[in-house]
Amino acid sequence: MPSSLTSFTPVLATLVSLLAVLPIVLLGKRPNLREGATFLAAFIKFGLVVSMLPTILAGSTIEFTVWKIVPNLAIAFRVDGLGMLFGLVASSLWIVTSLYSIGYMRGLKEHSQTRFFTFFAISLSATIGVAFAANLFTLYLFYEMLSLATYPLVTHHQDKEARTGGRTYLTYLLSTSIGFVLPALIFVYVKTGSNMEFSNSGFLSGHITASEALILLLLFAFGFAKSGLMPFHSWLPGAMVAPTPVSALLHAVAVVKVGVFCILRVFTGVFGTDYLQDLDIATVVAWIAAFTVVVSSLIALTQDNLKRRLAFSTVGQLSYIILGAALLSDRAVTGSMTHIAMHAVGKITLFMCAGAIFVATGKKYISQMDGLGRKMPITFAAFSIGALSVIGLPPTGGLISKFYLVTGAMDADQTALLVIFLISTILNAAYLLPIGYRAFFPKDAQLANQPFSWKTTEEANWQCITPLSITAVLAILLFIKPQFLLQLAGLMVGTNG
Amino acid sequence: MELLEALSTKFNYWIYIIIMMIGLYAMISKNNLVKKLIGMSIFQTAIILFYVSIGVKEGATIPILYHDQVHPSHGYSHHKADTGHIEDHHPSHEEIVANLLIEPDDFGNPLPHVLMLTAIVVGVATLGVGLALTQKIYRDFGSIEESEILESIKSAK
Amino acid sequence: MIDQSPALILLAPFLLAILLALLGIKREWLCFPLVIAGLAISVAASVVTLLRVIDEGTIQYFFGGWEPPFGINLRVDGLNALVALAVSTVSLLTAIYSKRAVPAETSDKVSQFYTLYLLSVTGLLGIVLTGDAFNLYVLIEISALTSYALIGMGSRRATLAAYKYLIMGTIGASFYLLGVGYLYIKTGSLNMYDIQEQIVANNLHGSPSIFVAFVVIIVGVWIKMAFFPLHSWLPNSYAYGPSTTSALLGPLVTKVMIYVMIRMILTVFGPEFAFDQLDWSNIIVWMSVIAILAASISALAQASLQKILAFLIIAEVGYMVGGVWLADKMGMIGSIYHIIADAFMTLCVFLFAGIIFTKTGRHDISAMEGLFTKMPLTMVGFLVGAFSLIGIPPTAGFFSKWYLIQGGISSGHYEYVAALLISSLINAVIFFRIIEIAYFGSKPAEGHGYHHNEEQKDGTMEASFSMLFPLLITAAVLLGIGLYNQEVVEIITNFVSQFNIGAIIL
Amino acid sequence: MKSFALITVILTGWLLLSAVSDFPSWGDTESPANDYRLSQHYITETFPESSVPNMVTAVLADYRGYDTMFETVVIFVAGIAIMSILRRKPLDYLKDTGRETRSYKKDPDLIIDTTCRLMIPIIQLFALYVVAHGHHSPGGGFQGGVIFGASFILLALSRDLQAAQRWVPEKRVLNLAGIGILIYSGFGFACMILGSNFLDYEILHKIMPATPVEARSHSMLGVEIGVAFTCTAIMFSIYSNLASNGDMKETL
Repeated sequence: MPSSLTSFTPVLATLVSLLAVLPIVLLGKRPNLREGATFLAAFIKFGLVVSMLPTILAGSTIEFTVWKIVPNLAIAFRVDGLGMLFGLVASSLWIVTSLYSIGYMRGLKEHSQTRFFTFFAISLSATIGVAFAANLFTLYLFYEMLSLATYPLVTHHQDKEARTGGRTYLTYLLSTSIGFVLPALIFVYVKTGSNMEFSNSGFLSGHITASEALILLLLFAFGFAKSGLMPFHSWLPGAMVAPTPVSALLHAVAVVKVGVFCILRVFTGVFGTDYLQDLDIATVVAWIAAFTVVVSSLIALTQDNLKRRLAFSTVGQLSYIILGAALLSDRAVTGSMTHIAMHAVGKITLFMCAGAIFVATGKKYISQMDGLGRKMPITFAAFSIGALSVIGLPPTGGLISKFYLVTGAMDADQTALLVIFLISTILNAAYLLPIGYRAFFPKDAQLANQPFSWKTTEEANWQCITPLSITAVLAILLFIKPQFLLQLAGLMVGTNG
Repeated sequence: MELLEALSTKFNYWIYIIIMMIGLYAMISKNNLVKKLIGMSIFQTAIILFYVSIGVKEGATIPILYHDQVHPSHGYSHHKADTGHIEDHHPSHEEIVANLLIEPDDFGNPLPHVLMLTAIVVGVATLGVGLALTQKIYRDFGSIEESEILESIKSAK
Repeated sequence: MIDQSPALILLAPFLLAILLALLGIKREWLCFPLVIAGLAISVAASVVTLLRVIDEGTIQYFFGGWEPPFGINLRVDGLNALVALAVSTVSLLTAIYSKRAVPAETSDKVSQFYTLYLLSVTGLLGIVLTGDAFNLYVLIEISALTSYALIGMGSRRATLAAYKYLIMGTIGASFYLLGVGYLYIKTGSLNMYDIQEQIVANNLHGSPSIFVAFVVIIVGVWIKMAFFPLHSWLPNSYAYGPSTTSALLGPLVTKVMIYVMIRMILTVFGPEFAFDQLDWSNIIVWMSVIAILAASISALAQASLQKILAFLIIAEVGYMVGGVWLADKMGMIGSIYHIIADAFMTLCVFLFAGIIFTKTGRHDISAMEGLFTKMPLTMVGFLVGAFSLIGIPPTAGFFSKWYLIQGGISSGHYEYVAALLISSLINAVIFFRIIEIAYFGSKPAEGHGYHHNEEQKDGTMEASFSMLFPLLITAAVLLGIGLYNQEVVEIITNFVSQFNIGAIIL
Repeated sequence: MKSFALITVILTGWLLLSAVSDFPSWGDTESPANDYRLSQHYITETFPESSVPNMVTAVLADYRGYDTMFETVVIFVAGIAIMSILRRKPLDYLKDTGRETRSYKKDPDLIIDTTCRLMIPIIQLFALYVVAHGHHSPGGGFQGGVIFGASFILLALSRDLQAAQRWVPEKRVLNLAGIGILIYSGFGFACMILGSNFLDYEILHKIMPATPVEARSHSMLGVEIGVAFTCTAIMFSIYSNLASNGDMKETL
């Protein structure tokens, strides 16, 4: 283990958005100042996370123990490669999403905006808390906090649909976390008697029997239902009733990524890949994930509602990450870690585009979008780039992670799973590419023959367009310069990919 | 034979249990609220009987010292006769205690009596409150038959 | 005065109850300050006592200067110092809440109500502190008699409920008394500690009398704590009584009785007898599993908030009985911690129910429509209580579940773990149903947007300060003893490790 | 319900009977309850320690005085509880109703009236004797108080409630009951103030013309008087509330 520093920075990075709640609530009546507070907090948070990057890249970790809460168990923070990677993604995208949500919320004149930004900030704290958690207990704490803080966001509209969606959302998330994770957590605690601190080689080895390990693994995999592993995925499409910025940040990035992040942590930090390899039980999870990948891609093909199609795409993409982790080969794990970042950037672009389309035209369904590319060229250009990244085609970052995943599958000698990867990539392409294509080249001859001119465009307001352009560019940048991500992931698997 | 002996030497326990069960049966099965309270009283009285019978000692009297133990005028007057202060002398507490001879087996066990004084008081209090509640129930529902009251609650719904 | 602190805990409310009875009839305004004064002294004395216990270990206080077994003593160790503090704090908070509720709900009987209130608290505190088995009975009866009256002052249905409570309560208390008699007949002593010494010295563990005494006492206490299926008196009593009564009795009576059970098992009979020799863990843990599930499901079926809460109390009783009978150190610690945590979380939700009732005059959960905008602070308090009952970190309820589940796993009672988790989920359903109604309104608007809110923004109808303050304090306490649970658990652990229970401790 | 009750009763009875064989025989002087140092101590040491020959009184008012205080409270609670449960209208005991409404329900029966007139003072005198002589003979505060209360009940029975209320109007009842407990606990608090434990009467010799041992004896008399106050008041109160269904006008 390389050196470790003690520093308050990770705590601060977690708390900063929580502290921002106070000014946000107090400034509720003055929207500009309120949003100023949101931005300030977002930038400070990003700054704090970035400030830790050099230390982490140098191979050390940053730790801080807040206080002991249960015998031998503390609320503690520890920043390592994986946490850093996820923290970077979440905090950087928060800035972009903040801008976007201001545009979206004001564009649609939504009600209760103060509440919206308040819980937005709380959710971010929880996300970073999960990223920097040092042990399973702290992880669980922030995981639950995130479930509850996002509930008001999901049900923001407070109508019948939101009520049903919110109910599904909480039912799935709470019942799995209380029903599966909590007992698993306490079981681990009882069996090891340790502080459950994550380590690169895991800490479970030698404390439990093989059958207990399998049960635990499944409890964790299904318990962190935010990862959308089937059959506990249906909250995700249901939660799409939320306003689009919420879907974008939380359901494409924060919430679902927290789910897969937790599973990655369990695989690498709790069990340890070597131990799992010895036990030979990860294949079960791998096949469940593979099943999810294929089925969700097929479902996505049938969806006409754009946000729902993206949601099912997310379910599939998340399972890539789980699948990568379950393959246990170094390269696959690296791939799944980097895929967190790549998919986040790609998917958030797609969601923000969906939102921008809704703000500008009020259209939700793909069938209505024929020829829309001519009216909203920037949006659809960004959409196409995002789609490429999600599919894993150049010149986007998605290619990098996909490459690692596929080669990782070869390393693990899992030819069947390799085939799954390839099939699903084709499916991805099948449900994403036509949208952009038909927007620019509609079948309808009349639409197709309309001459294009910048003057006739009807883009959404600038607050919406800017962020999605930024993320689209980011997706391309990550293709050109993915090294630091790979380096962070490499810290976790022991190779310098 | 053994059973007979047990019955003859331990009859007090049998009696208390039988009485107690009569009370308990009334408390559970009676439909009339006042009868339940009567059952409760029987039930509590049985416990009092049990306690008091614990404290019984063969050949012992009530747990109050004999008068001449506490006022040992005779014993003292002989002793002090030559000084000529027979009439006036009131022996001090210490003197009495010094000469006090108490045979524990002479006196009944005082503790169960004390305890049962409490239990009696509690019984009275509970019975009183129970009767007050019954009166109020009668006032509100016009009946003290449990089934009729439940019926009227149901029909009111 | 420091030496007197254990006695002052219960004598302060006692003395003020009497003064209140004498002075308060004509001067109604005097009642409330007197109640607060008495309970505040009690809380202060409890704090002092707890600190002393942490410092010096077990404290004894001899009434009349007679050492046990001849006289009656208070015997304060880590367990009852904590419980006493919880009891006095809960009653103080409820008293603050009652400032407006009591005159509204029991007009012209204010002074009687408060007299009974203080005496009830005295009884409960006495139960917790005493070291004498018979004295415990007397105090049980005091708290019971006052409860019957406090409940009977409520609505029409409350009288009937109080009657039922009286019959059941008397059976329970009499069983306890009988058990003490059985102990007395074999040991000749009434002091709890002395009884234990006599049992060990005379090797009475195999004696049928001690066995019957144990059964009778435990069953008696079960009746008093409403352990399923002996619970039938509880739901109506708490649902129809005045709201202050529910807020006082709901959190306290059952918890104090669980304390009595633990005290009997650990101090009087000894864990070796109760757990190892009898070996009933399996049966009783299964009983508690059934209790938890049955009560939770019954709670789910109720429409009135007070009734929901009443059934939740029964479920929580199941938690603690099960936790104790896991015969495991962690289970015991969890149960004791849960006594304290549960007192506050039940208080929290009962205070909420009381506030809603005062504001809307209704008990059913549809009364909670749109409360998030109308009473935001009240809802914050309620949320903390609800989260604690569900068991969401970092509230106290999460940690008590944590310890209980830990006990369940380390003693191998997985059925108990499952029951706890299922009941957590049922609680989640119950409370999110309420939260949904409060958030969406009972009939949510069709289609997009719920702009109703914005218009009513200024129309808040927050409860008065005297009602809101205790609610928020309770919520803060829940978070506090959640986050600092280690301090609390340390005291409990010190207490529990004197005894030889089950598995090793971490 | 009946069969359920039967099963419960049989089970409970069987359980209780199962221990009978383990119990000492009737009147066994060697039984643990009678032979243990606790009982022995009360019998042999009561007089030396408190100069009271009646052990029951001494155990009641001194060794277990704390219990007895709460016993008094039980009575007090019962009185208040019954009052608060039954009373419908605003409490009108604040008005001194006795004197004005002194109208008899019916003409008093000559024989009954005269007999009671003769009996009541004697009963009351005897009650006082029972209270005061509780140290030396069977008796004490509870017994005396109940007898005293009974004298008022007899009055109410022989004439009507109003007549008895003239002597003990409700306001006075409550005050008497409260004062009774105040007397009892006053002894306790006085000990506390003087620096000893609650109800440790010995310390009271500082403010009493008595030796420490006598102080115990005198204080016992004091607390018994307190008990008698409460008992008297509450016994009558329970009767009058229950008999008039809580409105204090006519008896049932």
